[in-house]
Amino acid sequence: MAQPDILGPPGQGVPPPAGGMPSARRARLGRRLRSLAGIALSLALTLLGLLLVTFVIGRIMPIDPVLKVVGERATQAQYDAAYQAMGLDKPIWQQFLRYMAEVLRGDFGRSISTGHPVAQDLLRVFPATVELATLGTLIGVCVGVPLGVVAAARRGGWIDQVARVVALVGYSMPIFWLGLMGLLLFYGILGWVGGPGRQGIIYDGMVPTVTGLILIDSLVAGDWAAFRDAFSHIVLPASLLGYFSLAYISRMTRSFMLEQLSAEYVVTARVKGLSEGRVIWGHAFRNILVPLITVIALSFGSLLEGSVLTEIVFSWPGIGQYITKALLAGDMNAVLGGTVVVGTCFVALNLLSDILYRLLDPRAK
Amino acid sequence: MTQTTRAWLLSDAPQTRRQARLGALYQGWLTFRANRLAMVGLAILVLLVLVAAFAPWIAPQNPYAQNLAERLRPPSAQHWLGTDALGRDILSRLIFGSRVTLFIVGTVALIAPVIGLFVGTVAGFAAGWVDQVLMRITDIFLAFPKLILALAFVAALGPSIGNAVLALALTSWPPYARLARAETLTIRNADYIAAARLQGAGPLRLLIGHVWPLCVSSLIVRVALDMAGIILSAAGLGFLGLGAQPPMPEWGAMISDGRSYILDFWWVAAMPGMAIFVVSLAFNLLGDGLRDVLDPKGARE
Amino acid sequence: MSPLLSVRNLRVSFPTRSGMFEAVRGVSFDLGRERLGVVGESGSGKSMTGRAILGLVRPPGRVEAERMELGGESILNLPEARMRRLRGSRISMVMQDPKFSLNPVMTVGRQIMEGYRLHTGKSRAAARDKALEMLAAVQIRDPERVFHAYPHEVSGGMGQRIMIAMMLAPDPEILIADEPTSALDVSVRNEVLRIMDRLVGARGMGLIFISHDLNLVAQFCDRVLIMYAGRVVEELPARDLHAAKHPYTQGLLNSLPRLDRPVERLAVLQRQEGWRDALPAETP
Amino acid sequence: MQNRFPLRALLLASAVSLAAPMTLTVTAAQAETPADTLVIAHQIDDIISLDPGQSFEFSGQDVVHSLYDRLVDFDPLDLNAGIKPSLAESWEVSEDGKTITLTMREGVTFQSGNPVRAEDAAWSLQRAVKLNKSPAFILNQFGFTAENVDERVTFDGNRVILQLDQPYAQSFVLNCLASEVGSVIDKETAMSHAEGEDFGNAWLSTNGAGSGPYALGAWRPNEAVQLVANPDYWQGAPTMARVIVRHVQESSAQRLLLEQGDVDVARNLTPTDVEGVAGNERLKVLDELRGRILYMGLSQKDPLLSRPEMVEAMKYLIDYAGMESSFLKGQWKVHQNFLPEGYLGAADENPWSYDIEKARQILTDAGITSGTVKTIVRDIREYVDAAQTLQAAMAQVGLTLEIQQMTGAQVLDAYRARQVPIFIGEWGPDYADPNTNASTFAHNPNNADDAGLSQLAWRNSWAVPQEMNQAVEAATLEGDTDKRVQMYLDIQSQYREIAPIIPMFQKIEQVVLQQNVQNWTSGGSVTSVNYRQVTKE
Repeated sequence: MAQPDILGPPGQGVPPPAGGMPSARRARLGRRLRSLAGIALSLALTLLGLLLVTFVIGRIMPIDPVLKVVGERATQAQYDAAYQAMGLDKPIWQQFLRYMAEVLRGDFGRSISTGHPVAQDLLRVFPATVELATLGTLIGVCVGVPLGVVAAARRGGWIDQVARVVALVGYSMPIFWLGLMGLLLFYGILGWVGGPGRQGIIYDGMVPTVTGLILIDSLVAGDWAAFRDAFSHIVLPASLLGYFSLAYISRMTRSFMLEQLSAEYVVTARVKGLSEGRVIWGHAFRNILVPLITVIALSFGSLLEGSVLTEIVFSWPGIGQYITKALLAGDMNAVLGGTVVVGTCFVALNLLSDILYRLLDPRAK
Repeated sequence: MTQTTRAWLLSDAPQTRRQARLGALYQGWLTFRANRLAMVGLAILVLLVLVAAFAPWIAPQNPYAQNLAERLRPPSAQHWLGTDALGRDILSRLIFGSRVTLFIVGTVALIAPVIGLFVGTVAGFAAGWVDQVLMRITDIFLAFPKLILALAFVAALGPSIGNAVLALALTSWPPYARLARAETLTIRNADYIAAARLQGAGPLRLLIGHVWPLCVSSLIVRVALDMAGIILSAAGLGFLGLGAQPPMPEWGAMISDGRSYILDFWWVAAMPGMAIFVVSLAFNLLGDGLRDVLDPKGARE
Repeated sequence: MSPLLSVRNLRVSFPTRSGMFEAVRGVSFDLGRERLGVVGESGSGKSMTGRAILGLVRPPGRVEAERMELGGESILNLPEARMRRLRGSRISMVMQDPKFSLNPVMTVGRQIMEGYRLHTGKSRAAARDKALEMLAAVQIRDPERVFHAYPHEVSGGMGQRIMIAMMLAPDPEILIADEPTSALDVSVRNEVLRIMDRLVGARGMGLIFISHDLNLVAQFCDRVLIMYAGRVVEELPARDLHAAKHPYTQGLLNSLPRLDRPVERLAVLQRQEGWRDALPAETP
Repeated sequence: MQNRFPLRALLLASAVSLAAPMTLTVTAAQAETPADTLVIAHQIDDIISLDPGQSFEFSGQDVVHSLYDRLVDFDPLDLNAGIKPSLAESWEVSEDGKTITLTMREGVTFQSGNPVRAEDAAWSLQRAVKLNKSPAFILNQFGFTAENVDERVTFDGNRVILQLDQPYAQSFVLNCLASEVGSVIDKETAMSHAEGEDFGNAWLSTNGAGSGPYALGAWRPNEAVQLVANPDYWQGAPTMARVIVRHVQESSAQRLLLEQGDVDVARNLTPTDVEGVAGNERLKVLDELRGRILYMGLSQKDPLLSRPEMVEAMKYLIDYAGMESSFLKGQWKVHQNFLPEGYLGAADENPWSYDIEKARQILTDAGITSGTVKTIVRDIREYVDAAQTLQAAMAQVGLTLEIQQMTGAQVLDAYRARQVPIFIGEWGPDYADPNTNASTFAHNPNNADDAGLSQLAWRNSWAVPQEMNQAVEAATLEGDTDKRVQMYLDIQSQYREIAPIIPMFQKIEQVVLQQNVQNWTSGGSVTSVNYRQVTKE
């Protein structure tokens, strides 16, 4: 189970830079761009390292990809032929260079466990995960942030206690068990939501693929029935993931808010006679936006990894299941491709929250 | 506790370092004790430890004894929590399973934060290229899909509970490293570090004597909050068949066993599910309470 | 003429593990259109007195008094909504360190405009003009630029002037200045004080000047309250400070270095348990 | 039926409290699938390729079976009738038994519109041999190699001529031709998509080019396969215009879909779930005996397991009846012979039963009172449960069984490397002839580690006695079916006496369908699933 990580905002713990009059806005922008280039470089390095680690893991795994290709009944001759065809007889660094060259050309190779080109597989499975993760995060943010803010504002009050219990229960539930139970109740007994899978089976393949996100594709196609169907399928798993990220987001929001609410400028705002709502949302909340965005990005990122267990329970053809299956089959092309996509997203989210930090926080260098 | 000891502990003007330290601990305990939910968490965990320690005496039956004729029995006087697919007593398995859970939690809690503390403080303290290299490595591990990395480790090392725990530990250190680094950066330039340096303390001494103790409290909070995640991750590995090996009564594996019976024999999955839930919740409550006590951020208004 | 503010027997208390802790224990004073200094060590309850007047003591803290009137109207434990209407518009406060008391993510201009618009209901444009006017009034040379600046982009002295501009924009009757200069460099301290003094004087406001700096208060204020352990131990006109009777005040005075009366060693302040409960040396 | 706690009522009650946040959701009406569409829930994540020359997975062969026709085939409505003409109208065998000539049916076209020619049929077999993927060995048994197949498999007008290296039994050859690797591919279409020397393999892996009753609508791995009826099918257009196979991993999820009416057929329900739907009037359960054998292999490399007494004792330590009536209930039946019921010459004697005392006696007589053995089992519920049951039984006679769970790929790796002391798993026949199992269970011409073989006997390091090896080979050449049957019965009889590979159960596929689905067959023990005869009332 992928638990999101609680991380500080970028540059957390770095003392706020000493103020000084800006010489010119342009200079400030230039500095920002230059440091962004530095970040981009280190991100590229991270990605390269990620690939290398994945590649090495793939090679030390005691799972034989050749067997998956040639099958259980294969003779030694068939096996050897496939072994060479897959380039496994070459030294590992040569294999890696060859792989890198292909990746740079946009070719992730062919998956041996699905028989399809990895790129094509990823275009299919990743949108499924993105759709689920986005909706889940949306739910988590829409409920979690207000809950956290209110809990902090009413610290020690009953709302705080309820929020605490709600959040900690969300943290503590084995999500696969909750998923099974939810499916049984809302689908099996009540029939309120769609069953396992992204769509009702009769809608299968009825909506032309544009983005790969069925909710959007069905709207593009103007097919309301398909949209309703897709929505009824996604609502349960997304709520579960949403609950989970809600738990995380609300706890972090509360903690950030408490820190801000004890700040002097909050007293200033009160002295000015501002209403409590204005003090909280207009002043304190604005100050937690940056770390909060980082937290949300991280939570979103961890959902993008694909919540393998949720995907299994809901027969959701997402990237988590895809990578897991590929890994257990020794299908390294698919694992590498999947890791690149997930890693890139993670890195991109990091970059994004860094950029937002620079844009939103006037104190940023 | 007598009134005088209490007064001594709560004194505004402690006479010795020891009194100050004990006093701070006692103050923390009082804050913690006031948090009823956290106390519930602590009580559950103490209970868990006791159950694990006295499992052979508490368990009503042999957790491994099969009886195919008595399989999938609902909770009854004979089997309080029913029996599983091989007719084993679920309660007894849960009781023995608490040992496995404690083993997982204990091992991960011993390994991951220590790695993280070391990497993070060294990076933060050394700065420069050391910092760059260590943090890039940390980032790589962070960017890696976590369960996938754990899966890869387990697959590479062979499935067993020990390897699963090792894999979890090896994949969960990066957040600690980031946290420890951030803490170190705030401490590094503090005046008392400079003072210690002037007194001739070497970098290693500064690290161990001054930086580590200050990072520990926020790490402890994180660890307590993460334990629930660790239990759930271990259960997830068990769910995928890569954790504990049969017939070990690991809770996650028990849920996994029970899921094929979930529609008709709900207790087989629900009982271990409840156990995991209760213990995770206990850790979370404890962590949350500890955060109020130890984490300077967001505490006291 | 009735005083602007009249406080009788003000008590502020907080529950702690070892029972109720009384931060302020029966403080009484009247404030007219004058500069009233409140002096005491840290923990003497002087800041808490200021916050109690503004109704900023948050639960579980408790505020009690025989009387607390603003312009003859009781403001003791008013409902929050009514208190809010007073805050900022009739009583305001300047705090110690502009680095912390200004919102770091809001431009200076917006922060000034916010309170002004709230209490006057004026348009954006009018508020903007007022803000620029106030910035100019606190002797900021380039109000336009500072208006768009963020707090971290201005120096401490300028920050405190911004703070004053912000707090005085809605024209309050009373300004509580809580250690307004202790975070500032000595060089800018006097300048800030001068600006504040001029503005307060020109508007005929009442000023409560909270400080631990006896000399400063003596120079700057009309009247001084000396607080110790939550009580007013002595009250006297600033010019008579050297003639203070209470041993605590004398102690405070003696612990200050003086150029006109150099000593080998500064006296160490001696505290006596008895002062805690003694009545003020002079009741008004 | 056991006394159950009313979980559903309980959940329903708690639903009320949870109802508020869920009001967003769309209330789905009790669904029923369209009348002309067959919807199936199945685990189909094993499909790697849809190329008949490569596909060798259960689910893949299910798809291939519907996309293509073969020269000869089984009648889906009467599987026991044996091999029937299909694209080949008739066939004859030469005097010496080494040449088989098949005459093609006239007027049949591929889905592309191209006519089905003898050339296509011959090319399909040739390419399967040259491609040399997993299923190629089925054809290679007749002496074909990549080098000689162009001469051995030829066509002449509308006839396909096969020249064999031995006078194999006619049933053996035809059974092999009826397997999916014998599918007839549209040569023109396939070759137009060829890349290099792959004979269109890459393209055929994800596309269809056959004359079968269904065309491939879409295949999304681990997700779904969609088949669209071929309206011009030579045996008449199928009733079901669309067949959708949805990958659903969990049995409980399959069952929920079925109970909600969202699918017509669920193929992977666990015994408990099958039992759970037994009372549902809208559903019916279909038991179909399949060819898979659940067996236990005892590696003869292991010093303990290589002792004949140990092998003998192990046969009595398996709780056949207990497992059959509990976690294998309804889905596996006791079967202690390597030929599955339904195969030519399958024996039906099941001499062993669970008998701890007897096992103990055998072991004590042999002086074995303790020992530790390891088993590596795939992480499949039934296997793990079977291993645990065995573990408990062995403990009673002083033996320790260490269980190690692994993924399928890892277990297979270790097994092929001959490193699994006790193997518990399944074997599925590759084609409909008894030789498919005989040649793997009871044939091992070279027991050396580097022999590069993959027979089960070899994997268990069992040096099959020479006379048994010869008997297995001879049985493939026996033209007289009755004699051939007797030969296999004899082999199985001797096998039960000496073999360290213990067949335990035979698979029963329990398919649960909506009441209105008619004529379903999963392919019995001899072939794959057929959709073309399925109708809905």
